[in-house]
Amino acid sequence: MSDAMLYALAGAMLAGCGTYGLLTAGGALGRILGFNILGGGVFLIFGAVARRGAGAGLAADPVPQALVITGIVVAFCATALAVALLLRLKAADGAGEEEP
Amino acid sequence: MSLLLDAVTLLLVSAGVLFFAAGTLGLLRLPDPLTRIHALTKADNVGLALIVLGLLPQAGSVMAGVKMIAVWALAQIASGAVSQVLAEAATLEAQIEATAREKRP
Amino acid sequence: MSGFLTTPPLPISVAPEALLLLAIAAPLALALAMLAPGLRRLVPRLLILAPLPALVAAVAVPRGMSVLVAPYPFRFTLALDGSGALLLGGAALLWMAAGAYACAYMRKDPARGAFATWWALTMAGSFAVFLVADVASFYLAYALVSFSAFGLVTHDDTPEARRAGNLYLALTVLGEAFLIAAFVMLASGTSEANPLIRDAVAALPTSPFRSAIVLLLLAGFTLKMGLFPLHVWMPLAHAVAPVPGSAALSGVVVKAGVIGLLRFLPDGVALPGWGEALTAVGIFTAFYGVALGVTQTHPKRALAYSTVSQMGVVGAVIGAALASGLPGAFPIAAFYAVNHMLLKGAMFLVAGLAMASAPARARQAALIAGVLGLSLAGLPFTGGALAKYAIKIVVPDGIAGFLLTLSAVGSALLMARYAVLVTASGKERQTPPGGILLPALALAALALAVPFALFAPVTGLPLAAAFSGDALAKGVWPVALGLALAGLLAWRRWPLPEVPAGDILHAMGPLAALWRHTLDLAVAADARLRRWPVAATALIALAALLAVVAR
Amino acid sequence: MSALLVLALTVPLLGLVPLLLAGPRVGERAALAVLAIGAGLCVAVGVAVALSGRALQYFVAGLAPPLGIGLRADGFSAAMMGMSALVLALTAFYAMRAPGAGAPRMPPAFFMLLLALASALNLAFLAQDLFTLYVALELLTFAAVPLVCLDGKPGQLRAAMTYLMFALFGSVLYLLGVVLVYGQFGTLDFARLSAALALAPPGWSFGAALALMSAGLMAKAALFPLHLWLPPAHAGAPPAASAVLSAVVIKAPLFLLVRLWADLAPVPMAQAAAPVLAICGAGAILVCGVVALAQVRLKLLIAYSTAAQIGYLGLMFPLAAGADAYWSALAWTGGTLHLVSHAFSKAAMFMAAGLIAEVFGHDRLAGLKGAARVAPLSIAAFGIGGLSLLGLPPSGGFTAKVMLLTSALQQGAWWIGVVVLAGGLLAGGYVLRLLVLALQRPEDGTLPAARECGWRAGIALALAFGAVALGFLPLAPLGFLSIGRPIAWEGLAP
Amino acid sequence: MSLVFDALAGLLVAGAALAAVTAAAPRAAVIAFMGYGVLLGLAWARLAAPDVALTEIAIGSGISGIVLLRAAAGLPAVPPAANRALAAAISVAVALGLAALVLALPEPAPSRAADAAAALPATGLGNPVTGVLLAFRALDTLLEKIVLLLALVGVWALARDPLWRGRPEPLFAGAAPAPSAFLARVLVPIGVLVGAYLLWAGADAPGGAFQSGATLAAMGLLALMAGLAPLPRADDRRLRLVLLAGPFGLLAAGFLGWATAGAFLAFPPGFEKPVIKIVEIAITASIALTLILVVLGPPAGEERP
Repeated sequence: MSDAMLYALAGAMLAGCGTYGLLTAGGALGRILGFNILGGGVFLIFGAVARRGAGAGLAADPVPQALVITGIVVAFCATALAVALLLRLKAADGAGEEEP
Repeated sequence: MSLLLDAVTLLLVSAGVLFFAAGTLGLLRLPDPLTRIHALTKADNVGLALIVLGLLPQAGSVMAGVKMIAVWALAQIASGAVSQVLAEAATLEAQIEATAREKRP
Repeated sequence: MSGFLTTPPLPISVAPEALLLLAIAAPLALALAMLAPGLRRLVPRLLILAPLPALVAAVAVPRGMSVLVAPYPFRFTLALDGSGALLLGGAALLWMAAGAYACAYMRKDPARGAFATWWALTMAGSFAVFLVADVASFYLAYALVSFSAFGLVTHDDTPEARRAGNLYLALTVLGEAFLIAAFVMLASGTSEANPLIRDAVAALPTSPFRSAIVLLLLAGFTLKMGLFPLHVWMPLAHAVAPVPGSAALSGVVVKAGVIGLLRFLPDGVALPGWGEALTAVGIFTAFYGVALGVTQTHPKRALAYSTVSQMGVVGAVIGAALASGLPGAFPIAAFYAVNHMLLKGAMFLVAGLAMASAPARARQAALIAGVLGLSLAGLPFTGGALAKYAIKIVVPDGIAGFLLTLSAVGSALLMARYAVLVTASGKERQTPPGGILLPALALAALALAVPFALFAPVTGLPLAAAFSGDALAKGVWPVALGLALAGLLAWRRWPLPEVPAGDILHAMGPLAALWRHTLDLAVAADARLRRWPVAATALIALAALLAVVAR
Repeated sequence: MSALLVLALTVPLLGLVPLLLAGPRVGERAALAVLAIGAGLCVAVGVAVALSGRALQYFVAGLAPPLGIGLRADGFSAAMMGMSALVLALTAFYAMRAPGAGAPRMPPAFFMLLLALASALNLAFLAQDLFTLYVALELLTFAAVPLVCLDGKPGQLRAAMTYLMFALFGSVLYLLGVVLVYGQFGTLDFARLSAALALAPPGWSFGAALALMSAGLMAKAALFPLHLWLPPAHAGAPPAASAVLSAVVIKAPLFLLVRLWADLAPVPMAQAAAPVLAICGAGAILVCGVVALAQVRLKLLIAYSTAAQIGYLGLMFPLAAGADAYWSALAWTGGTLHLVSHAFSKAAMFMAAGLIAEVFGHDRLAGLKGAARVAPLSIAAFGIGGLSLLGLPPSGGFTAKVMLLTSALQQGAWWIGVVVLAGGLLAGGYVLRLLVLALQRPEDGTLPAARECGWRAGIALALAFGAVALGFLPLAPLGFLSIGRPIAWEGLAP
Repeated sequence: MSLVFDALAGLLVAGAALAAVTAAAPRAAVIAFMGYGVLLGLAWARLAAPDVALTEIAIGSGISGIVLLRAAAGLPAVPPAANRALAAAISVAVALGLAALVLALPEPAPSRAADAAAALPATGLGNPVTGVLLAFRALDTLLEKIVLLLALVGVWALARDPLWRGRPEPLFAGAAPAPSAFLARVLVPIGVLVGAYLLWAGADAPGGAFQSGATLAAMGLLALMAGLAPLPRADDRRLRLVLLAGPFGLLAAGFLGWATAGAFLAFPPGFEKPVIKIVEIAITASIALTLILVVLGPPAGEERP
């Protein structure tokens, strides 16, 4: 059981937490957090895959790591857009809560 | 020689960990925000200092040691300033809630 | 076999192919001309001339001629065969007379532009339905005539018209679904993607989907013809439409169903079981139409039920031809249909004439109506008698033959009722506008005369045969019996309670309730599915399901 | 020729510069010009593919996969690129301010988002790398979500929030699938993956990865039962935006779904999974079709119609993965034709609905009586577009319906035929509903004084006739769509 | 021994995530989320991915944290959902399924490390991750810059003034608290120095445009929060030029590479390093500015006189 696999399992646990957040969140903020944590879990699995792919003098496969960096930035953009929407919604009708 | 250094490290780091535990205990048990901030900044800073000191001998190169000290310095500045801002915010929020409670009979 | 069906009597200068295309293009051009504001005033007047090319084509173009209008991938082809020519000619005459009538009838109507557009489109669709020879174009023509007829039905925009229009549309879309399914199965029998109807029908008897195809074809076309139980829309629609519209609907649009059966059912090849079924439904509808028509209190609704009944007779004739596999029986059914087309159109116009004139003038109109009614009922020495005699060739004197003659009693009774209603319908004080008198009379004359011209070419028998001793005897007693019954009922002040139009429709209350229930069910299910937790769970469940399935 | 692919991606982005730096009027015109050039490029790609008979391919930065990213345009993607470029260009023209009018009709943000959509769509159709497709899907979502709430009303904002969150949930699942694929094969390139899959039949874990990616794509395409965000989002958005959203934005995830199951997955796996997609499709057609009939607002009716029409693509999967090559190709052509003709007719219907709402001031169906007299061109556009959905000849919808029916019939999938017919019936219901109301005269006889804007109704009509023109395609599998399948890089050892 | 540490780190991260997800008060959830972000950075460091660790902490938890804290302010606590047990069961199933999938990964892990290592010298870069980001998969990076720009356009599209005039809403009412001004005066210069170093070192050591951009953005936000700098106007042309510098700078480099090296987004042979450096500077500037503006929110329109 290499350390990469441990973090992959941690990633799976994060995905579980993220799914729980997405399923049970009443408001938009909970869902944003759930999405981020689920994304974090997926990226962690990708990091473990990269670590398992070490070789040719590199401690880890650089391609997944580059993809994860791009993914994190994209996930941040999504969070920022969602929060901007949430703030505007809060300003527009006073209560931040909404029913789907 | 390295045996002595290891012993020093072990001693200092465990002391540091003790301080961190105290700080965390304070965070959980103390009643209001101000006391909690107090516990955190005091205990954790000392704990961090002890750990950094404990790890200095283990540091591979001088630069690594300087970096660790820089980290500690940064933590000091940050926690100092941030704790005051937090304190102000906490008192402000307490006042708002107090006035709000008076309005509601 | 019959001259008229093979060689054209009149040599003409215009190339036959162009004439076929012009027959459809002329009314279409009129409909498009409505878009140009300049031409808008002209179009209502041109409506009378639009059917001219179709009439000339019906009379002059040699039978069996087919023209490929568009190249390979579409194979949009037109063709003229015996039945097609008969129906095309009759339709052209009816469209001209009704067009003239409409021109005068609509002079003061603000929405005459819209009416003219729907009129031209329905006319184009009706001519196309009789002419097209490939499956996809038939579906297009059938859709054109069905959907543009909606414009005629809902012209008056009264609440009843709207209800009738919605029902008509719903059943039309249902009919289209039946037909597209049947056509796809038919086309799959041939290698072509869009085969000629002739080739597709040739492959029908041996097709693995034969029973499904025939069932869907019958369902689709009898819905348009108005056979029981799919007739519910006809009494509602034909009654609310303006008089010329009703004439066109009852006369021509209904015949789209007839030509559909004639084109898509094999001529001369027996289809066991289906022929008898169609005959049975046809005969039942014939009696059913009469039974309900007699109770009506408005001449147009009585005529609508008469159409249901007569279409039942045509259905029975086609069914008999299918059962026996007698070749060449279809033109006779077409001949009977043309006779009905002209008579029914004339009756609607005469009824309209009566309704628009003073009681005195209405009584004179009732006389003409009576004559037309007798012809429809098959009184000897009338066009109707020729038609009734012609169908005797196809339906020999078995049970079906006897029942058909019995139905003549019913139609005589119904025609008497219609004549009585027409006499009572003259409510206006001033004389009717001149423009509607002439077309009504002209069409009445044509309706009585045309069968005489067509009888010999269609049946190949001399006219005398129809007027021989025993033919006269067989023809006269049903009409006499019918009139006697009518006299009896008239003496007892027509005690029959009026059955609301669309009869079994009101029995379909629970069906409408069922539909509302499904509507609510779907909306509730959709609302539940669109709650976030449910949708998120569905997403994960779907991922899991796909993972399990995709081994 | 393969340079066209790079230009198709990058040219729309160039329009962002004038929009951000120059004033709104110059920006609008520049955006329209750039979108027109983009449309020209996409058509050029289609022509190049058709003439050469082979797919165009381009390795970005000169690096071949697996390290580099490849772009590839085969017949299927060229058709989709052409469709989306045309709809986007016409929508930009529809949303332009009237010549000489003072205030702009749509804010500059609309045109920026449209340009980003154009680039994202072309990328989704061209990219051969699964992660680049992930970034393309995200770009698409970030361009589409603000379109929904351009007017800033609370209802729109709520719809945009739900759309964004559910789309993000979907794209994370897609990304999870991509990660697992990379973990198993070490490459994300379509051609190399299908080559690797051809060598050794994949285990259950590849099936799970494909399932996760498909679920993510279905969430972003709002295929039933995941359609919670589509009706409020597409109905709430301004008309030009909802036209683009319904016509092209949801087509990219559907396109990728077809790519995954028809080009990547081995045939037995595709045949095993196809029934699930077909059942979702049937659910979409039936449930959303019936719910569309129950709507009281026009734009919600059209939005539910979109949710229903997507279902036809779901039905395509079992037919396209069938054993018989000819009938599978026919179903493939039918499905693609339906995608394209639905795009044209739906864009026309939403634009028409927008114009009608402008004239009447609202889009409650009950209050739209007499629309044919006040907005004849819009009603004509709505009607012609609607008839294509109904599947009446001559229209793309009819040809697609006949192809799907024939393929279903020949492959014995009876229930798919029945669902296609039922879909036609329901489509008849919700399309003819407005047409019937438009022909009726309002009870109180009062018609709004305003008249429809002629040239914008003309654009809607042009789109509707685009759907009709597709009806003249022959009822046989289109050779153009099978160019470049199965996917492989030329000049590269697999 | 390190396995135990990794296992503990993994559990710690999962615990923090669970806290963030199950917290009732929104602010508590966001704070737990920020803690989770830092712990995740630790996990990335353990996975021999320093670049990713930097990005995760700087962007994933740092700036995301600020954004989420602003969102959490004033949100009422949300009552827990009714079907939590079912959701928990589903989540556990998802986690177990994923664990099974991860354990089923093939043993000789397929990897592109060899290809990357072989192709790296040609780009003149030392850091393989930067090599992949800027040389081998430059299209992804270009698109990611467009995504960033589009996120800003999306945020600004929510502004009430369609022409995007004026400054964003102030971060808080009243004057900035004194201690944060002190903190800003001390930290900002150091932060800028660290950002510059990250950018410069990125070619051969962990670092690069993203990480330095994020650090510079953090410093900018700190200065704004401390009131040391005025809120930027959205319609300031220079500001928009910097915004466009990143994406369109890379695009221009791509076309330049096309002209010189024959392939779009390739780099002129022999001049890879300088061109990449210039492009990286442009990218860093636009990332920093975009992140700041995205956090600040849409412009509030012309100041009412």
